[in-house]
Amino acid sequence: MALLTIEGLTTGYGEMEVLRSVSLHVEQGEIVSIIGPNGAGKSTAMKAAFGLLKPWQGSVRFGEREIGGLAADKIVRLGMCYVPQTDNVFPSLTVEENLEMGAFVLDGAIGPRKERVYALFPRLAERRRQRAGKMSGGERQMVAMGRALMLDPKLLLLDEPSAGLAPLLVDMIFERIRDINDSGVSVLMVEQNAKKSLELAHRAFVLVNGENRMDGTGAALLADPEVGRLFLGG
Amino acid sequence: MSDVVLVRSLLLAIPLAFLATRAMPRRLPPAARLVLGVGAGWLAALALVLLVPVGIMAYLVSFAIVGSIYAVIALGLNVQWGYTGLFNIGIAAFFAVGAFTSALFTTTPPTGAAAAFTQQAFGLGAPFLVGVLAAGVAAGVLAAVVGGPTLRLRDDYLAIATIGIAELVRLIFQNERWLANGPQPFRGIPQPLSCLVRDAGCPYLPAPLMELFAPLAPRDYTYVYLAITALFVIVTFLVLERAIRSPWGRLLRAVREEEDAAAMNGKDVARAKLQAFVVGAVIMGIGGALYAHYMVAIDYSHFDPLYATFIIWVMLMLGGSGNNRGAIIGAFVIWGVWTGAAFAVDALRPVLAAISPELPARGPYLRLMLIALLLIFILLFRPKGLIGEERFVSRHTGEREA
Amino acid sequence: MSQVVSTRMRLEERVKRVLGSRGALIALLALLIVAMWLLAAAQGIPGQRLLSLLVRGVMLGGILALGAIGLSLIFGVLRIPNFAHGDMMTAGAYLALLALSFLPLGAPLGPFSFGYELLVALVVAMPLVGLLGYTVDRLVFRRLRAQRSPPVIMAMAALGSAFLVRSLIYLFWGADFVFYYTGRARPAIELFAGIRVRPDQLFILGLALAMIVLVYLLLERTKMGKAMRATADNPELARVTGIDTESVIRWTWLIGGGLAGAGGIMYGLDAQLRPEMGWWLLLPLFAAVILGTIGNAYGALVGALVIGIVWQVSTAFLNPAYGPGVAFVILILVLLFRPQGIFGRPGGS
Amino acid sequence: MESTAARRTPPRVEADGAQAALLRVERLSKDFGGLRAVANCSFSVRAGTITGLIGPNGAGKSTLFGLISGFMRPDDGRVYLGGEDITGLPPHRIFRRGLCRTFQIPREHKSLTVLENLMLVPPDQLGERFYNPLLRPGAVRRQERELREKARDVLDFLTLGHLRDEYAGTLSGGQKKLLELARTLMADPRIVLLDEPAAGVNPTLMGRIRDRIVRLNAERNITFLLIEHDIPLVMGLCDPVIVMNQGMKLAEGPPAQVQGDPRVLEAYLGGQYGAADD
Repeated sequence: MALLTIEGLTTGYGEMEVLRSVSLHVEQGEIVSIIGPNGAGKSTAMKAAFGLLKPWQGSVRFGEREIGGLAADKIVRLGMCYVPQTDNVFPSLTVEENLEMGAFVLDGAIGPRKERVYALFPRLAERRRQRAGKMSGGERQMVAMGRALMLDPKLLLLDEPSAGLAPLLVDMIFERIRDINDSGVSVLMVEQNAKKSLELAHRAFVLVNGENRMDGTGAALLADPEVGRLFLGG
Repeated sequence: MSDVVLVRSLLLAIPLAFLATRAMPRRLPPAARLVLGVGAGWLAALALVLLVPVGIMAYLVSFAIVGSIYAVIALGLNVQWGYTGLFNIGIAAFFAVGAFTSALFTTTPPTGAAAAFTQQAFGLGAPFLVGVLAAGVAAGVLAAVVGGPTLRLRDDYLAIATIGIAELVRLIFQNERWLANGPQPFRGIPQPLSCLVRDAGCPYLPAPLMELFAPLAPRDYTYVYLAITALFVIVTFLVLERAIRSPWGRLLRAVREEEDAAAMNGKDVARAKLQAFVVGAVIMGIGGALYAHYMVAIDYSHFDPLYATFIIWVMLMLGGSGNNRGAIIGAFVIWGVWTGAAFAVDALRPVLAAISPELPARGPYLRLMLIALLLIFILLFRPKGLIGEERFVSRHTGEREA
Repeated sequence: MSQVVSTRMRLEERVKRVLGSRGALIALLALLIVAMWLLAAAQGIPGQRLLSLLVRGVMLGGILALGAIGLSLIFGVLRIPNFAHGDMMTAGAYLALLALSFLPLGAPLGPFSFGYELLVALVVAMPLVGLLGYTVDRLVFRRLRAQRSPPVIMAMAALGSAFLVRSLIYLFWGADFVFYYTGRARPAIELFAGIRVRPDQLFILGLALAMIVLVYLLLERTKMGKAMRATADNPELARVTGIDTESVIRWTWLIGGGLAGAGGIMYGLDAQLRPEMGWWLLLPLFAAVILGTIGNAYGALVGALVIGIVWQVSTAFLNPAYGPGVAFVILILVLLFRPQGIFGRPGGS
Repeated sequence: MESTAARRTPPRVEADGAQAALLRVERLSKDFGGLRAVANCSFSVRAGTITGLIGPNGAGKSTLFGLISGFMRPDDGRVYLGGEDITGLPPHRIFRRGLCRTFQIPREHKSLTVLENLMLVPPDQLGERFYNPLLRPGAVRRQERELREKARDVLDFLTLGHLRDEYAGTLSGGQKKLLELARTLMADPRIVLLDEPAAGVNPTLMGRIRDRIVRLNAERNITFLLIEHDIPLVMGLCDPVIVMNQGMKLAEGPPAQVQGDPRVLEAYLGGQYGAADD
């Protein structure tokens, strides 16, 4: 059974329709990428997947449960965590406090979970007492991802994890995503950086103008010249 | 019909005729509306004066005077909040400055023994209208001083700064004896046109006109003053209606709704806000002057945040912000609720006394509670007030097509 | 030509930047205090008296801080400019008075003017004020939040609540001022070097500091405190992270209200209780919050101390009634030069 | 590469092609709490062109618009309009020098009618002073009549005429985009900055917007600088096209050249995607 299933989803902001009958799904253990030119509705799809937008039509299911429009803290408890694209850390909290906030819904001790995140991102361990607002873009992205991992989610949603990062850092972040996946977490990500994300992803969906355009394995899409054409309209 | 009834009804006809004219059906030609409205208003005034007992009528007239003064101030607030979205909770400052300025301009400094009891910075003995003008100017200048540093910033900063200026103004009038008699009441503020009701008459009015008012006795002065305040309400209303339907009003509403877009369309947002803030404050100052000349004696305690700020907010919010008619209606309704509640509390005295012996004396505070609850209910359940904002394309386009 | 224009602008921009810097604001405030001190000295006011005023200013600052910290938290976490905060302080003072009426009168504790019963009243009244704030939130602000009302409407609702609370106080206790302990003598004692203060004032200062330390521990060490700071930073992110925003709201009111209640009681103990006292304190509170940057609890403490000191020292040469006016002057200076406050980032609010 | 070159040569007012450069941005930078949104960005827009500004999400395009039009202050760098330094001026003063912008998400005045939205725009209206409608009603009325005529022309030109008396808040997303464009035309601008004019607009309306931009450029000599995500639209409409990535200019040139530039493909797709294909 699929971990996350989006079927025939139509939604948008206010009166503006952004997604039209979009379908996609994530299986246990997969990295799935959503790519597409700017303005294709990728981030909107992500928000809808996390229940931030109510479906106008269609459904969003996590496991068997319908989650469209469910409160965020409930969804988090189900095992799905979300890393927004921008403003994704609490700037006046330290790195450690940011991580603790990720585990807010838990009652017990969270020390081991923190250590696991630090093991994944040693850089954060060095700076655990630093305020997140004073960190660089790449470090912030690590803080944000680490915070989402504190709950040990089944599925991690990443909205453009590489946006605005220097190439070296992009590579590093993508390696971490692979590590996260290796540890058993499924990943659904939206990416501008199509090449890299296709290399990483098991499967991918291409959205154009708020509609499904193509889908397939990462390797197949990577080899398809049509994808490049979609992006630059050549 | 006695002469005095006729003269009273003529004075009373001023506000009533205006109301009746506005109420006439739109399809009638303007001239007909005017004639019919004035006729109907005068007849209504006549009926009131003839049929309502004198004591009750005197009460109603003084009620209407205070209601009109509040209406003027609510109109000023409507410019600031209703059209421009400026949150001024220091209305009392402009109200008080207007009242004391007009008082200082129109009185003469006491001499002899009286000087020991009353101190004032100056007294020009100027005519009423000069006092009103000075009140408007003083309140406007104060608004410019407060608005200058704060209107560029977030909305709530203006609110905080206006609380501050209201407090400061109250403190100054409370503590500075030399300025306007400090904590003691400032007395002897002249009543405009009171000569009409006195035997000596007004030297500057032509004899035939004096003849007309001859039947009035001093206790009829409230009718005269009601005519004056009604004229101020009418003029303020007409001026604002005109201004608000002009490009100026369009600019204010644009700034209220989308500041950035207005700035991007070349509008100096801070200056537009300052204009609205100052114009509103000038009107509030004029309202203060009307209040001073009605009360004859004023002191700082008249301008506490409850009577001079809070109640006016409730008036505007009830009537409907962004609507001048709403501001006037709200002023009278809330003033009616406020005074009516006094009767209710009086009637409830035995009940209150049964609950606690001290409660009857504190009955007035029940009214405060009522008004506060009313504001919260309006905000929660009817944020647009009784009548919402009107839709208008600038009147100066001359375009009135279907 | 255009180069000339550009250098002139650069100078202008540079001047603006310097004037708007944190250092400039601190220097301005320091200058203000020094100027006041000199003014007082020029009028022949002895240094001892000024020192006493300074100590009292710190104490007043402590009281103000109790109100300002809560106001800043509510402003930052809930985005409500809480114009009812002053009246919540008043409510605290009167609720303590109510509690006192149920308690047997004990002997004064040591040099203080009050007995153990005031401490009990304090412990009773503080959570009640917090509850009052939370109740208003449930009945009024929650609905406005659901309607996505702008902060100005929140502010107006807060103003309505302020008058509602005050009307209740008037109804129960009347308009006259009262004391916790009518007729009890409150002599000042000499601390050292001729500085005279009342023991009560030292107690107030100590209590205020203790509570501020507690708030610090709460914000820094507890999960809820961290969640409050997180929500103040970014409410949207707090929500998607799974932070229970409803309990953050509840705790913000409980803490903010409790502190306000304590502040009101302390103010009542130092001076007297009046239904309008909270309204008079509102302006200094807001001035302290803006001076210390909205949403920053520690900034509110600094702001409150500055305003308390300036207020008290100004009484050396100014009619003491003008205290709130002094706060107004500081507020305007801050808004003119650095509206984001001491601890704010440029451009942010 | 460009940026290192710019760093080496000090900025000079009389740089290459300065006569024709209507808008020039020099080494502009803006940080948001540690994140560098615009980094040492330099380029110029020649008068009479329709210049496209493209780049991946987060490249800093909208921030750049904010810096140019005065909504944000740059941390460093200068902006020149027609040779004059406009850095740090407030938006309304930049507007008065002939630079208009639109917003990505339209910001119409909701409770003003469409006509009023337009009539609001022209600067220095007599009636904007409180006293003039009272003291000089005739002159105000005359001016209003002129403005109304002009607004009607603009609305008809942009096919919004039938919506004249509707509240702007009731328009559809695409109509609001047109309204944004319409408002800029009320000011006779020298240069218009369009932020994603085609986003959320249906194809019919999009064609119309595109056609109107071309006509305005040809007939009224209005220069356009537009951010757009719809690459085909940009490639068909704009020349030159400037590509931004990571807060700075990555490439500039005619659409065909930019489209074939491997660096551009790389910026958009990551890695050597395009090169591997050929």
